[in-house]
Amino acid sequence: MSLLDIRGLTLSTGGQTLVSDVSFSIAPGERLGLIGESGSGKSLTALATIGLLPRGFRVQGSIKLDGHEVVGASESAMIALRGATAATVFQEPLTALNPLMKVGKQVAEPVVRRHRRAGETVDRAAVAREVHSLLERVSLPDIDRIVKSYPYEISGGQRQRVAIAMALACRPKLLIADEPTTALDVTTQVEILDLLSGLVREDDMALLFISHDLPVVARVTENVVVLRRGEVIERGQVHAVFDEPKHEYTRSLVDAATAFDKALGPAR
Amino acid sequence: MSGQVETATMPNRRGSLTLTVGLVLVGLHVAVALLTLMWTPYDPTGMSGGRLEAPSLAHWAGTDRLGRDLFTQIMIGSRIALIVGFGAVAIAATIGVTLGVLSAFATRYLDDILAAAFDILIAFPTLLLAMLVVAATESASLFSATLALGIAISAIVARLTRILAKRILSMDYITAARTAGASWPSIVFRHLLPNIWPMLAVNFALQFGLAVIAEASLSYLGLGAPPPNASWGRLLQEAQGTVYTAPFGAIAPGIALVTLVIGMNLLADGLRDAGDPTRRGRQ
Amino acid sequence: MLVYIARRLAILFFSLLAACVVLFILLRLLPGDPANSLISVGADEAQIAAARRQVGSDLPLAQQFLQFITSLARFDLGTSFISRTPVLPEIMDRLAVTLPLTVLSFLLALVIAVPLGILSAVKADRWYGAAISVVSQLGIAIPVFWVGILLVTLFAVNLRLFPSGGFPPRGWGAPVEALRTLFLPILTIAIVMSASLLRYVRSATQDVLGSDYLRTARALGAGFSEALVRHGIRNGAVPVMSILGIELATALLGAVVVERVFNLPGLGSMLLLAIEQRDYPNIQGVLFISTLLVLLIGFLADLGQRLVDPRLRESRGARS
Amino acid sequence: QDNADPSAVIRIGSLYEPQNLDNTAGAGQGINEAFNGNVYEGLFQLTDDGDVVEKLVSGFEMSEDGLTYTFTLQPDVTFHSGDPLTAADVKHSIERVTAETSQSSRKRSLANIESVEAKDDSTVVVTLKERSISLPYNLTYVWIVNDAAEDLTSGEDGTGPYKLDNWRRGSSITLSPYENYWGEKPKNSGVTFSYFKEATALNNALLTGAVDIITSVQSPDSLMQFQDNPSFVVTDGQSTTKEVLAYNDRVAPFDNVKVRKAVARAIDRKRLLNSIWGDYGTLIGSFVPPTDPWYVDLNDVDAYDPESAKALLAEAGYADGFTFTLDTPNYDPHPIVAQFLQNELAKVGIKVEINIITANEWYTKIYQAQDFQATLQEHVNHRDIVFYGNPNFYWGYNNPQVVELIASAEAGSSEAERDEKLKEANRLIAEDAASGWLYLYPQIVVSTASVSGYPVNGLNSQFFAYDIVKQAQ
Amino acid sequence: MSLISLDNVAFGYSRKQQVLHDVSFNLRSGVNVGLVGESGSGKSTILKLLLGLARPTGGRIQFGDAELNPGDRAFMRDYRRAVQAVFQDPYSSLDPRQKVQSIIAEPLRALRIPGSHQEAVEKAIHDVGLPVDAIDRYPHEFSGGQRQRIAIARAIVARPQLILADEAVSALDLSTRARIVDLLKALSEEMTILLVSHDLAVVAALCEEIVILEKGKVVESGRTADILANPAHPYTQKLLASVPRMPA
Ligand SMILES: Nc1ncnc2c1ncn2[C@@H]1O[C@H](COP(=O)(O)OP(=O)(O)OP(=O)(O)O)[C@@H](O)[C@H]1O
Ligand SMILES: Nc1ncnc2c1ncn2[C@@H]1O[C@H](COP(=O)(O)OP(=O)(O)OP(=O)(O)O)[C@@H](O)[C@H]1O
Ligand SMILES: [Mg+2]
Ligand SMILES: [Mg+2]
Ligand code: NI
Repeated sequence: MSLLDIRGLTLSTGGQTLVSDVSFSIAPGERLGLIGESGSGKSLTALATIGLLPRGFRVQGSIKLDGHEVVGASESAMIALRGATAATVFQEPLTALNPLMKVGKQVAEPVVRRHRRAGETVDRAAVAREVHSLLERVSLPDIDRIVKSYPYEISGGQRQRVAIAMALACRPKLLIADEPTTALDVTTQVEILDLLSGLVREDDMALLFISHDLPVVARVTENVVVLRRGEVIERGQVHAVFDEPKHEYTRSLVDAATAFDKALGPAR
Repeated sequence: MSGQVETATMPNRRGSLTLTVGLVLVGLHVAVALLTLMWTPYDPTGMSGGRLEAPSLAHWAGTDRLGRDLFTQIMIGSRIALIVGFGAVAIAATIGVTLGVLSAFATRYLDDILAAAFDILIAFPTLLLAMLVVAATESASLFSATLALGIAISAIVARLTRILAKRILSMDYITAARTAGASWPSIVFRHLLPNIWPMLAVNFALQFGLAVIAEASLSYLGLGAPPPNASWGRLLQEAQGTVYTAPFGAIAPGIALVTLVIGMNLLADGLRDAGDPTRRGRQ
Repeated sequence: MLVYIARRLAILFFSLLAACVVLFILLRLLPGDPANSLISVGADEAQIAAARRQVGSDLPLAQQFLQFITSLARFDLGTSFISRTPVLPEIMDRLAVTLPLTVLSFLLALVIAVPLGILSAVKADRWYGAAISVVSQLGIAIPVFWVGILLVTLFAVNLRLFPSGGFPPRGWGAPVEALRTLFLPILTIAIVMSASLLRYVRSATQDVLGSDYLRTARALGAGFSEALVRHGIRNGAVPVMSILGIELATALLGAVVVERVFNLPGLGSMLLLAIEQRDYPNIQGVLFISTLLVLLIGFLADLGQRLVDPRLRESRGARS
Repeated sequence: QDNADPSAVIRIGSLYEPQNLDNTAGAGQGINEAFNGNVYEGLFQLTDDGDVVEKLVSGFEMSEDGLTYTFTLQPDVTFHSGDPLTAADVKHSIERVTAETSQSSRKRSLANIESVEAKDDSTVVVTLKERSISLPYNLTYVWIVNDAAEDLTSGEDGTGPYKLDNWRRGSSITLSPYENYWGEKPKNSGVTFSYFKEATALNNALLTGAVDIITSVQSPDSLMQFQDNPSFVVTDGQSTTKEVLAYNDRVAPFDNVKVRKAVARAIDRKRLLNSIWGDYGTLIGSFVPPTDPWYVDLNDVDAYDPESAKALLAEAGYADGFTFTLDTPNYDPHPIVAQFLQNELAKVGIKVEINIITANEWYTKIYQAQDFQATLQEHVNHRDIVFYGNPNFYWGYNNPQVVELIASAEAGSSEAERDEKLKEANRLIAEDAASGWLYLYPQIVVSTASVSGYPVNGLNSQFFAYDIVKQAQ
Repeated sequence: MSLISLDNVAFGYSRKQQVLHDVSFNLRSGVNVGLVGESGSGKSTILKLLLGLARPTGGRIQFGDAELNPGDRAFMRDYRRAVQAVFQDPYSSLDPRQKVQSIIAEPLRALRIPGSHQEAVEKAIHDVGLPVDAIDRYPHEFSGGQRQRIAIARAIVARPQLILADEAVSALDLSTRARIVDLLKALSEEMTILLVSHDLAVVAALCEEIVILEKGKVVESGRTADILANPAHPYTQKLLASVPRMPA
């Protein structure tokens, strides 16, 4: 049985259809890349998956998360699914963190919640230790300072890694990562991508990876779905799609990526 | 980082309803005010009825102690309210926006002084200001009440302008304009003012309402427009003494006042929602 | 932070002094003469001259100014021309009415506005959410004195639940009675103030509701109200706090009118009377103290904001 | 009465808070209301009916030539501080009023006192420069204060039945009985004067039982609530407050008696009075109210007659009317009266420009600088026709005959002679239409039905509280 | 010929925090330069100095024969005509309340450049590959990539000698990015570009020379091809190794 199963998802608002008839599924442990140009509906699809679309959206079709129907589900049912089944890293690292709460406290929040849900009591020291190790896993330097910092006091890349750490704190079965590395410089990006790949392998976590950066997607996922203007135009194995793109739009993406690649000279 | 494509402005149904209601209310007052320039049901100072007659077909809102028609006076009150409101806001806008922008551009030293001046002026009772202005202009008049309110409000406007302007001045497009060689006046008039305008306009509407209410309060304390100007505040104040025997004297001007102030606020909200090219339909 | 506080206080103090000087000059521009309050119809030349001598309005302006400045420097607000009592103790007496009046109405306004504002933002699509915001529009449009008169008519005259005004002769020596007389005035200011406050709370809440961090918290499993409480309150408080200073100032000044309606012996009625009588020491004293209070409140609101929002602590200097 | 409660504290609502507690330091009319007869007493007292009776004197003698008065003081009188009343205190008290710095409104009428001597502890001799038939009356305004008292602006030391308990500025004055009072003890256990700025608030206080009595009602409309209500008593007494349209008789056009008479005839005073006071108030046609001994009804002198007003105007050379500025104090009822006048005078071609000024400005602009054409003012004093005998007074009325009559009236040998002269002066002033006398205010006191014994006329703003009783509930 | 040269330029926003240390490099006419370095290394700060928005605290910036002097009005007018900029953030660098026409025409207006502004604007908008009717719309009606192109159009409309482009393409998706790089390449026939980026691939595609910045210091500079082939400094090596590559 698949962990996430989206069938005929159509999203519309104010008379505009922004996502139409999108279907795909993710099996436990599977890594799926969702690519497409800006505004093609990638983030909306992710939001629909966890039932957090902005007000005023109409949802048609079906989304099954770990066997539970999300479309039309009650808020309390969704709360049980969010975090534990699917955790999300949002696109905008600048605003995704509460500007008035120290980083350590924010990361601790999902940690504490997970333990509480599991019926365990945890002391503060244990939580602090766990927060520390989470931040270590996302390769943050100088963790003792960062824990005590407010989001505005750390760099964009660091903020993005904090957001990832928060999602990981939930130990979800499915991690939805919406362009998690765009704010990072290439050196840090490599570390994060390696981390994500590692987690999927070790913890058997499934991954929905959203990006428009083809080389990045190629590095962490095995399958891709290509979106354009809210519609799926192509899907398949990463290598197959990138080697032999069928749709013209996909081809233009691949060509551009290859051209940049070439300019850099041979890989080393 | 990835770009988002913003959706085009969506017609906002609630916005257009606010706009319509606001337009109707304000329009009604403006129309009545204009009408009184040419025609009123009765001579406003003429004693056309008995003392404190209750509303009737002949006198829709009743009569006052001198037997003058209240409805006529309320109509003329529209004129005064609009003059006070628009006048005060115009004065406040001129002084406040100028000082606010100046302060935003100023060196830190001057800026501190101006900011402190705004704070003090805000802390200063409008009432005393009104007294001082009335004194400086020889006698209590519509003009001096308007001027006093204008000055009082200008501090609030200046403070708001300063904050908004600072935010805009830190945007890249201001830097872009500077590096393109644009002069300061051009930055102020082409970039700064158009961008703070919508926020200011909404605040102006709020201040318009406050000015009309403040004029009423000043009249209540005997500092507003002098008779025979039938300001709503004065009507309310006069009606207060007869609130048990002739409550109608207080109700009609009250309704007039409330409708104008609400209308103005709705109008401003609606205009902002409808007219601002950058405003997204908010869910 | 300490440097900031010191700087702000210094600016505040010097600007207040400057304001006093300006005020002194402006007051002398008022037509009329404080001596007039001492004479009555029938007074002869000698009496008028004596009255002028008593209030010092026969002195050259420069000399009056010098006196004023030297006593101000000693934080001596002088003696009333008319009642011949020292200004400061009388102000303190009056503050015993005005301060509780403003502070309590302010608190009541918060108690009304905060939950309703949040509710109307969260439930904007329900009828009661919309109704709250419509009613708040109405609240903004009604003059304070009108609300006061309405409440008196209803609660004092018709229902006889509360006194229609006045303050017990024994003052706070009769605490229950004093509180009872303050109830309607407090309610009056609170109603009007909560209307505008509600709008700020509402829009601050709307901003929080649209924020990404709230979404993040929910995406990681927090319930809606839990997320709103944990992340919304501080964030929503910042913009609301920035207008609290102005609101409190308005309340203090609005007290002038309300004190008149409810016949309270507060700072506002002292000011009104002093203006009427051209009792300059009293006018200057009241304004000095009320301005000081308002500025201090604004300053505290600013500090509070900085305390809540670490980002503001970073920014340099006195920019608000 | 039957079951009067001697432990009751009477709560009195008033609009006139004193500015300080000394009637020689510009305290205003409010201090007379609260303190005259209650806290301070004079050698004589003006009763509520207008009679002058002995108070702190047990008897007096006037010399043949009327220039020397010898007063014998009541024995056993003590001040609230405990000091006994002596002749020295009386001398001090009179000299306080006539002193150069005194702001007493009666300073002028006591100006012809040559000297005050304490013959012994209980005998005072007052020597006059000229005869003054009204000396006992004038002495009713002189408070007898302890010559040892230091602070009389915020404290007191009088001989009255009450002593000052507490003055909460802007709110109330509380008086409590003085245990060692020399005369009859008060019938209640104290009084509180509560002060209001707004007539409506005052009425509400009575309605809601926060006060027992209100000393003056400012508009007839608030009376409706009390009139037909058995729990309240409304009394309509004699007032001395006159609403006056004062012209500047020195300047054109009001230096012309025809113009003044025309204006008087153009105003329908009856209708004005009805607009302001409904069925209350009196038209007197002159400056002299019925409570002054020299009152004459002069309503017919320039009765309402717009046609003859127009004719008079034409005679005076103003056939097309004229425009004048009416300086109007900003408080009730002047603005509304001004609007009425504006409307009435427009009918005979006179245009009125209303200029609102504050009470304070009125003194500077009108009273002192005399820089005005016409103004409105309420004149509250008892027996104040003397103002027309002073050509330098703000309204500038100067009729030598009147000046002479008023000056010699005091020197008359009897009150009857004085009253004759003043009646004659009154008539002359009215014929000259020296000012426009619009109406006499009513003096309306309202109380709850359970209190009684209060003064209803409020002459000279006094409000004797000691006889007020409240029925036990 | 050297257009602009930086000699030992140092800069700090405050005394305590020195952002740039002894930065030196040359911009020659016709040779595009890429300025590369991790976030916070001082790239935008260098542009700020070059735009005359701040003065260096040490060293000098030479424009032709004269030293860059933001206080000298006459000099700055000539300088502004020669140098234009594209800013990092496509959202905040366009005035939301002006039509595109007016935004692009701003340098023409401000620099009082004679001739038909309308024509010049239309040509510029055409050059950056946007439809001509775009000039009647407002910035918010465009996507990030389109906005970035509007910003580029504003920079080129006055035909400057040098364009300072701060991360002009990082906000764009790959295919758009490629289009803009092509556009800039075409433009560099006429103008010289100083491109700030952390994206080595873009720099490689567009710039002949590269300057690599680490913590406010120039660690390596030279011909792009050489450095990419043989990175000498360890930081450069690490940077290169981290670039994600397409699967073979
Ligand atoms: N709250 C909303 N209301 C209306 N339209 C929206 C809303 N949010 C997004 N959209 C529109 O939906 C479309 C898809 O948006 P989405 O955020 O899913 O794009 P994306 O594929 O994530 O793009 P990017 O790569 O830029 O993040 C866009 O055209 C966007 O403008
Ligand atoms: N206005 C400023 N005041 C103080 N410090 C600043 C200011 N602007 C930038 N800095 C600091 O100067 C350093 C260099 O910043 P700069 O913006 O030049 O970096 P950058 O190389 O452009 O980075 P990015 O790639 O993230 O844009 C950083 O440490 C930054 O925090
Ligand atoms: Mg997205
Ligand atoms: Mg940068
Ligand atoms: Ni105000």
